[in-house]
Amino acid sequence: MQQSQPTVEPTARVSLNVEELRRDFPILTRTMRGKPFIYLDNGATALKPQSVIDEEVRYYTELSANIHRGVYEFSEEASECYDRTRGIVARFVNAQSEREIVFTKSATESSNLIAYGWAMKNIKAGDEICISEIEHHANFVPWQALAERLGATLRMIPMNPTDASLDISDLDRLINDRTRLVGITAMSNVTGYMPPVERILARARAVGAVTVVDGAQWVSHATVDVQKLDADFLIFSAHKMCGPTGVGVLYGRESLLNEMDPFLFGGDMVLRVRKEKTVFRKAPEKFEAGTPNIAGVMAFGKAVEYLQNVGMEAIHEHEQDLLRYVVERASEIDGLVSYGPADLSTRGGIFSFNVGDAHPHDTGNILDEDGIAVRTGLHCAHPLMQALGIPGTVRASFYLYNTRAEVDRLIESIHRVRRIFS
Amino acid sequence: MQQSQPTVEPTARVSLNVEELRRDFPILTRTMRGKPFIYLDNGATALKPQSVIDEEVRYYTELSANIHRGVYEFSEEASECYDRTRGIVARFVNAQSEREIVFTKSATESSNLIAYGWAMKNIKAGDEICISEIEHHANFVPWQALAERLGATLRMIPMNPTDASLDISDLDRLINDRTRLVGITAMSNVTGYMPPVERILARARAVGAVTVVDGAQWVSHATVDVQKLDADFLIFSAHKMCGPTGVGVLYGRESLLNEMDPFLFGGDMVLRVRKEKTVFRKAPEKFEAGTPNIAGVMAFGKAVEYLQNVGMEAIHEHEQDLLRYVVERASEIDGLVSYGPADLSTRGGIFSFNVGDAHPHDTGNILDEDGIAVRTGLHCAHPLMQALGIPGTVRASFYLYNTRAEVDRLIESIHRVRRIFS
Amino acid sequence: MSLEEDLYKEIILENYRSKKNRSRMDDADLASEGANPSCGDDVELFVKLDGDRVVAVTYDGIGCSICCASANLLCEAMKGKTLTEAMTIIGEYRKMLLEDETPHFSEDLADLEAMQGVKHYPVRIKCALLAWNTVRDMFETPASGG
Amino acid sequence: MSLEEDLYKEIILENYRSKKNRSRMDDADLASEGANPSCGDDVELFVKLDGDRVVAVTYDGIGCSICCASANLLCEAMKGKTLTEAMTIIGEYRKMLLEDETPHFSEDLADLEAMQGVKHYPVRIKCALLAWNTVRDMFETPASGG
Ligand SMILES: Cc1ncc(COP(=O)(O)O)c(C=O)c1O
Ligand SMILES: Cc1ncc(COP(=O)(O)O)c(C=O)c1O
Repeated sequence: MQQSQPTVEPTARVSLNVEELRRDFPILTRTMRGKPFIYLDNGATALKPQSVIDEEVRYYTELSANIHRGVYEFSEEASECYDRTRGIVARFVNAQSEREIVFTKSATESSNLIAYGWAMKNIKAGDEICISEIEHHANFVPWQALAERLGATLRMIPMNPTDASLDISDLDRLINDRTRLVGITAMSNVTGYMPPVERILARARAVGAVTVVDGAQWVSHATVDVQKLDADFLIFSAHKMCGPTGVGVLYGRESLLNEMDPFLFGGDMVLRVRKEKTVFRKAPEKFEAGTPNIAGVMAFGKAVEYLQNVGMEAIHEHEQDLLRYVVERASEIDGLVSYGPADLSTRGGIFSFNVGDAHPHDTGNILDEDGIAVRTGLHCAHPLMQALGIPGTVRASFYLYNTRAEVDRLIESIHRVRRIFS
Repeated sequence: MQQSQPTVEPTARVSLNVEELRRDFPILTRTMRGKPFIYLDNGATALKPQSVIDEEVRYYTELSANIHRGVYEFSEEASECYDRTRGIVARFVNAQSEREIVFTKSATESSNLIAYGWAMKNIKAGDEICISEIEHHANFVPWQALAERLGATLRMIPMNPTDASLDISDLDRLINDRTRLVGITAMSNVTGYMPPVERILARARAVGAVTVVDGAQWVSHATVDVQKLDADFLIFSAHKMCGPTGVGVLYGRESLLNEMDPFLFGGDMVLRVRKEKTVFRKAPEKFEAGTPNIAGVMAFGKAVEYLQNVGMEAIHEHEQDLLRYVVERASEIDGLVSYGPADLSTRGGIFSFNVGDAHPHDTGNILDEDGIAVRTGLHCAHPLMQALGIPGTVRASFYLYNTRAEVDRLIESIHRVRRIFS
Repeated sequence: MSLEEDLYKEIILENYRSKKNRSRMDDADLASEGANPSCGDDVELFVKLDGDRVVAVTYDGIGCSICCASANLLCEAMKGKTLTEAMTIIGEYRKMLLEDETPHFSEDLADLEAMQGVKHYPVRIKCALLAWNTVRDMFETPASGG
Repeated sequence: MSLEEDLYKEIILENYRSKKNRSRMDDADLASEGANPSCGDDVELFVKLDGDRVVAVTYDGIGCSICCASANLLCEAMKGKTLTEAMTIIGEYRKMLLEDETPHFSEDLADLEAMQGVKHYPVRIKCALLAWNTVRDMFETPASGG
């Protein structure tokens, strides 16, 4: 049962007081399968601090009103809180204006909004769309379906099968004069790998293509500045940032958003509806038809404030520490294969691996028995898995509340997998 | 300050124990503008019982996991709870199968899903779409935009300006051999008027048109049986049924759902993604790309169970009683004009009115000062307002927790409006 | 602070009901529409100019008492002013509502002060500004060379 | 109840690792693919028939130990059976996992009982059924006149 001791120093210098932060997350006191709960599935969704849960409850117990149309106090306050979150999110990613922040239901809806609202109108047969082979389905399938519908060509920046990084040697051919849209993830949800997004965006701008950055993983772990990034669109999800489920964000350049067609039609996105003709509002309202997820958006505001208080720099460093530690400790395990570039500074806090001939599902099942939550399988990234030629991975993904002690428990449990499958 | 006493009996026979039910809604103990809070804006969104709030909290404090992909206990339980709600909703509307229930973010997204997934593929230039003049924008603007995009003709069943009912004398011309889709609200959100949906659906079926019923108002107030209704699609929103914000439903016939194109593309809606081609899953998964509003769907299940326990029949009767009472009492007010058919049995619990030359906004503002929440304005039904030739209404809309005493307070406050605007 | 004292003063209700400036102008030099989608206020403003001087302003449309009263007061206040004077008045009026400043209107514009109470009702401020912002935008546009 | 006793018994791991029936069949009479999108299991089943009798079954694809072990056990169990016998065995197997029934397999099928422990792990049941359901669907379709 004794493993060899890790060679890295027992606690690296990190500025987070993790033990204190952990108290903000009520679920961390639970047990799973009778063991203290270890949550290493942050790539799927993050845990929620009490302040986020409280805000959801506050909406339902103190306001409970629909927004933007009430002449009464609770509706006014709900509207104000909803609108305030837009500003909070705009500042979090350093948007020029809060009018560049559209609330959707998920990162997935955000990419589809771009496909329906911008691409359907601006891409024609023969045009090209360029994405990468390591995209999450949310930034893959919409473009594949759109290319098929419009008769456009879908190109892909290929993956190096050796370390699951992108091979951008052929970028100038892949992104060319016919390219109308470039979609690229800022951080792989399988390996944590962060591609050279600046290089890819620069090439896209050079040919005048519109750019979509998938920040679903990245935004929760990094300091984001959309003005510096200089992408046209950035998509992300609240639930991966300690926020509630059912809220996504589309950041878009204001001018581009205003030029786009509306996506969902209905109430609140119109200025004037006549039987003959409807006049739409400007962005972001134009894209927010119907009653939104009011409680969710309000709680999302608290999540962003929470992350800001902790500090994105500190979170990033903490994850880097955990990543280095898990890679170090995993090296002691025979037959463990992990995925992603060896240069850990190009990666976020994700550790994807397989153990011997244990199928990921089996490994996940055994970890679960030890109270450890990981994700297993294809991680909505079939093309990446195909390129790696594997039936999936076990993914341990870290966040601000994870500890080295939890990594130790993970390693111990992986040894159990080894014993069973030996 | 004394008003004449109402002539109807002080309490009609209703089977709801309203005082007891009110204790389930924590917000009802609040004050607004220093007065006991009276919530008459149920047409916009309903208040939430504690059990619904608790379920949201339970998800975030006890599970907090993403669904359908976890091999660990909390993810399994979250998946199970999410899936269970589908069955709860299916039984609530008496669908043949839970595969006929698609979760969206709102009724508005549901109608747009039909427009993008079914109508874009099946409607051509020269075809006709028939809706009514009293539709909410959610069941109006999508069809108007679609007709324009496809070169189809949008026809409208006209409204009788006298009582805001529909004039179906010309139905056979409006719904004809070229009609491919008929959209009709089952209950107006402005007047509570319930059109003769069966007649309209029968005519639609006779010409082979696909039918969309907007149940956003209706489903929260009536016993719904989609098999008896025999519509192809029914749309509604959780938040108007004591459920959370950010959850909508699309009921659709299973065969029709499976024939439709997907709408949002991304993770979870695919069976297999290859660089060349993607294979989609069947309904409902095909329409639920990305991480859904897990907490919201789970809480929605509790809302439906809550309504079932109270009993939809009893809710309907209670609202009828309040409607009769408010109509009776309002008749004592000089210069009050109300809208909707005189036959109250054709209406749900909605009372829309104006007082003298007070603009609805002014009336709403004065009621707010008295602690009363109503909605004012155009209620996302501009065409109806145009047909009535008015700048909006004040809408008091009732639900299971409202009382005759609250109606009395409303009447008293309307008298104040009269005094100010006299 | 009460509704009757702050919002529904006699002078506001009179301006709300006044039909004096409530009309469309066929020969307007400037015309523009403004709407508050959230409350349904929707007014059209018409301006007749004589060179740099405002000859007449009228409005038409639908709106609450605050919206219509403020539109009527605007029409009265603009009459005979130069564009520069008009913009100064608009600036003063906006400050009164948005910045909690005590207004300095000349005697003939004293009625405008009746709108001061609106600022205690934050959601109504946009009603009181709709016509004013619409006219300001019209005055700014030609000046900027359009 | 423990993982090692219920799921990862020697016999299951042996069947997981066995390559004996893991191959594609070029001259199959029936072939069909089955997938569990939620866990990534994706297997193809091939059947060679001689009239009413199953000559051979093989499988290919990716899946966890439970999925592959159950597929291998299936291939072994089907060999030489008539379609009717095969359907009976499938029925027994499904009952064992879904209805908490003690199975009544004949001696030559006793290995199937190793899968019994899966029912303590509800999410794994679909792994243990994937290959079996795929074959059942193939056997049912020709019978129903297709
Ligand atoms: C890289 C990446 N993109 C997009 C998504 C989609 O996010 P959501 O499911 O919230 O729409 C995810 C989350 O799974 C992701 O990891
Ligand atoms: C009749 C009717 N249809 C549709 C809707 C749209 O519902 P939601 O805003 O939840 O999408 C509403 C709610 O405002 C409604 O009253």
